[in-house]
Amino acid sequence: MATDGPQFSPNELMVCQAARQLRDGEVVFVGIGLPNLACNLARRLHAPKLVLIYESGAVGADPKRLPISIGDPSLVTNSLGVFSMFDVFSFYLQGGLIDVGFLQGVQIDRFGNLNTTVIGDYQHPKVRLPGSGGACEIAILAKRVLVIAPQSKRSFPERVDFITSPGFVGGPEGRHKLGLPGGGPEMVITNLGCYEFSDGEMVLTSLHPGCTVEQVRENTGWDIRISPQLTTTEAPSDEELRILREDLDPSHLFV
Amino acid sequence: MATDGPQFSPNELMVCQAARQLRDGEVVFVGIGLPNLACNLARRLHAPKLVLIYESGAVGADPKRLPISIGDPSLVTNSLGVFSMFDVFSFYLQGGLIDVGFLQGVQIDRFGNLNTTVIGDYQHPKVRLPGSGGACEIAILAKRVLVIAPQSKRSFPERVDFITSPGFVGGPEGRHKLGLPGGGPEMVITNLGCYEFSDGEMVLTSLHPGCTVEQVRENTGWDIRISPQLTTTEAPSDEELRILREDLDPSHLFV
Amino acid sequence: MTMGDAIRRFVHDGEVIVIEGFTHLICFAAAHEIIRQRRRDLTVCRLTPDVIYDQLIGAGCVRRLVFSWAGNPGAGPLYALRRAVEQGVPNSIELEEYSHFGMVARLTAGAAKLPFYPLRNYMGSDLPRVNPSIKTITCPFTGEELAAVPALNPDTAIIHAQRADENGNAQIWGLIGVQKEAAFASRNTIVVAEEIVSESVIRSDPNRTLIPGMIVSAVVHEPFGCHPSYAQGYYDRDNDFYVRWREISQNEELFNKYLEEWVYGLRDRGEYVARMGAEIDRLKARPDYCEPVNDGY
Amino acid sequence: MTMGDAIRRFVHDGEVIVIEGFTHLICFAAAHEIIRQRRRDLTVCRLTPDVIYDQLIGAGCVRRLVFSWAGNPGAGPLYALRRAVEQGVPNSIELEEYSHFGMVARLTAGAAKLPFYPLRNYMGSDLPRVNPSIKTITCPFTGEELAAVPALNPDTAIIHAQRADENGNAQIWGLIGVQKEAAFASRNTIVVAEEIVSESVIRSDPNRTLIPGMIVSAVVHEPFGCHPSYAQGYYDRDNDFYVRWREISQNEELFNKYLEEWVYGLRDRGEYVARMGAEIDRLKARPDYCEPVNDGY
Repeated sequence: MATDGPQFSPNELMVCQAARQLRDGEVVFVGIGLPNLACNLARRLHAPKLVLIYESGAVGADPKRLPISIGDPSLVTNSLGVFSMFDVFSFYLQGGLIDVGFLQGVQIDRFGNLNTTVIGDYQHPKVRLPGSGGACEIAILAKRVLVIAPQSKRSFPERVDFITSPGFVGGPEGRHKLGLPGGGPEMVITNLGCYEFSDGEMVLTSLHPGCTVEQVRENTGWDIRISPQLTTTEAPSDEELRILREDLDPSHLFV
Repeated sequence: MATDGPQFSPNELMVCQAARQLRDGEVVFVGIGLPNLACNLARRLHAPKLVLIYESGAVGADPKRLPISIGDPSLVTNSLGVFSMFDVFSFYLQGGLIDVGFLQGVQIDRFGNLNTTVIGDYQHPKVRLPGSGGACEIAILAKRVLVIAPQSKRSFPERVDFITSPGFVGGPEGRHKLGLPGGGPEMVITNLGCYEFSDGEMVLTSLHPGCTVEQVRENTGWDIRISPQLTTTEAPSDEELRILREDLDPSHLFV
Repeated sequence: MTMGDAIRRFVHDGEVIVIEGFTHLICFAAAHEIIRQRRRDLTVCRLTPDVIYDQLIGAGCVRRLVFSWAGNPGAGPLYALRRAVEQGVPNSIELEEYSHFGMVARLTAGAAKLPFYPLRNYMGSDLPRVNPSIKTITCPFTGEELAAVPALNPDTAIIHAQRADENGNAQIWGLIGVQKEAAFASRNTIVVAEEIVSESVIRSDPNRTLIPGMIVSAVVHEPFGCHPSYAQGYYDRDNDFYVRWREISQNEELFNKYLEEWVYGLRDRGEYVARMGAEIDRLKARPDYCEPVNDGY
Repeated sequence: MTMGDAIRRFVHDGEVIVIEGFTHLICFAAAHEIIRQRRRDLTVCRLTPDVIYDQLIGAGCVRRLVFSWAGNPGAGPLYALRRAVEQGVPNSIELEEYSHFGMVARLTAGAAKLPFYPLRNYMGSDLPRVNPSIKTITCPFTGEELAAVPALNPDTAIIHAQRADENGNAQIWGLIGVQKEAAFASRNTIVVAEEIVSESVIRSDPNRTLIPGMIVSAVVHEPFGCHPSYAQGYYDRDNDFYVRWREISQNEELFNKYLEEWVYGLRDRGEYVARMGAEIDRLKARPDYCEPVNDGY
């Protein structure tokens, strides 16, 4: 088997791994794309009572098609409730009701800080990125944050060019010192492996099947810490893959 | 005629006089009882486009019966909109959309300050009154305030026992010095006459038919100023009385 | 869950509770059960204490009242409240007093987990003089001084809805007052509903949902649970009762007799409704349905 | 009023405008008319500039952008915006940048005529470093330091609704975003509606009213006025167009060709819809009606 390569794509593995981090009954602030797939995969498997909230205002969405934007009409039809964005950010997010926030980043650094604002100098950027959206407040207020990001030396610098969404800021005490209410990043899932945080610093805790520590080092902009209990990420099960490919993303938009 | 007394009650005159102060198209923060009658009378006569807002959240109400409370269901059915009390106080009232606010008071003093909180000392009151409700913010934020109140020496003291809803506070510059956004009391209508404000002080500007300056002095707790242009309040017209008695308050709850 | 169980589990002596609903959807069924279970030393919060808190106060359940307008809407004073304040009967109570806007702001801050809420209010009023919790704050942009009130975060909110599903997703129409803010501000929320509907009814009109199940601790099915208050589309306000309450609450004997007959003497709201008998038909709502909207795509 | 007249009367060079709607009910018809009338030096505010502001920026109408997320939702970057920022083509623009919560808070403060709004946000983020309008404020009760953002009060808000009466009383369902706050915060509000209905339809469901006529300066009837955005219950989002926009906006020539064919070359939205032809049927909404509620008593 291993010789003719894994029977699944990196995205599929990332989605499955993200889904496994979600507990039944949790309230998740969902992003579009892989996070949305991860949440719906979890609902189909071990977390049927997972509540999905989109920053657009849809609560308890039950989309009958794969939404390509967080404001898709399929997130409204047959949802449990639609709220104003004032309610979503004030009462749900700042109110402390969000257990898990999903974030993606163009850059993420060793302390889990995310950049989605600019590459280069803010005033004269090499590349102007979209900006925060709801990411800054999700990073600050959600109880736990999960990050899904493709990994490369450029996307994993020692320090991001701009902190859009704070992780552990400057290190272990970073969040506490600044009084950030949420718990901060819990796990970063890339195409190479999974990373957790110790003393506010990213640590490689599992390698995806077929990936090596060398690959990880080559694609990280600092001397990455490796967990002494480094494991191999569990491959997607046949059932996970079937639900993903046949039910959730039949047109293979994301997987 | 005059010998066998006026053919209308003091309440009817007060309602008509209040209605005449309302201009077409204005937005009025309505109270229950006489103010509600005055607004609906004005809508039937010179101000068909008057918009009624109740602090309960009903906007553009078109009650099919005489509401006895500001939260009556008849204010909701067939209204133009129902808003949360957050919206009513934040966006409508503080937002500066209210042209006229109606207030009533158990006590009103020479500067138009109203008391609906306590008679006597706050900590050990002789009489505990209902308190502010929305009156304090209406007095502070509405562009114009109309007061309807029965008059007696006890209800018209030189200084109220407690300022629930500020008028001109301590005198001419009272509101300006404190930065109150609204215009303050414009007219006080009692069972004896109408009062307007000059240099922030109450001035008798019209006497109701059959009433005398002496009566006014006997029922005022300070040396009340009399306008040099003192007039007689216009009596209710037959049409005003007909609409009031036959259409608006057929069971004579208030008139 | 029965109202009895909900009150036993989520309303305890000495706690801070809010039963909201501005004239509309005031859950008397919950208040009667609190009286029946003889809760004591409660801090009760409401914009308008209304007849419902007059009953709680007269029954001796209350130690402190947080409010903005204490009257019997359209029918005079609340005499039980006045007896407590003026004569300490059955026990003296503390008053913490704001205006409506102040109470709305306190609950909004509580729901948003903000420690305070700013508003343009109270300048020239004596309220800040007698309530040290009304402070001022300076705008960092304009330098203006504004009023500030502290967040209010009750232990338990009791909210009556026209319809809710078994998970507590609740839909309310007609006057919505500060129910949403009160529910989000509280540690627990008890949703009481005229009708328990299937989730599909809720999902057929998501914009109508005011309170999400995720913040609801208990769901109680209590038809006619608001009387003498009302439920838009279900039954009218019993204005005659509010007027009668003037006499009842004015006389301590009549007040206690009322509690005996309508609260202590009954096991639950079901018996209350039975005792109402045909009276109820007088209040039943006439149909006046909205134009349905399309939520499809 | 026609869209042409509404824009002529309420959108002038150099003014501050907000066209809101989060993915849903984005009024492209208004933006196209602004481009057609060649407005200049506008300050345009929106949480998500989206394709609509990419078009305004590429057409040279914009001097300053106030926003929180500048992307093509689900389809990549906004290249016209990037050309303006990175190369000053067709003109350089100033950026004033917040997060979504910050923009929501700014509009809420604007609607409430508060000079600022407090929120628990921005600690640890670089946003306050590059945006001096994000300040801090200290709670007078707890001493906590919170973030504060200034009120946003645009000259004109343009809000698209599913239905409105001729006085501008507007009802919106599905995602409601920050439309209410944007309308109350602005000096003028233009309501654009898929359907102009009789006042009795509005009055049949008052809880559905999001924007009251009293704050509306102009009412425009513009069916299909949101395409490629959508109107819940009327037509679906044209996701294919959003994906195609990636190519169009990436290439200045294609961008200008698009404006020629779909904006300058057309007199109004009517001609746009005609040009869409059968395409429209693909997007028409299927019926999925809500359970009506009783508003009677």
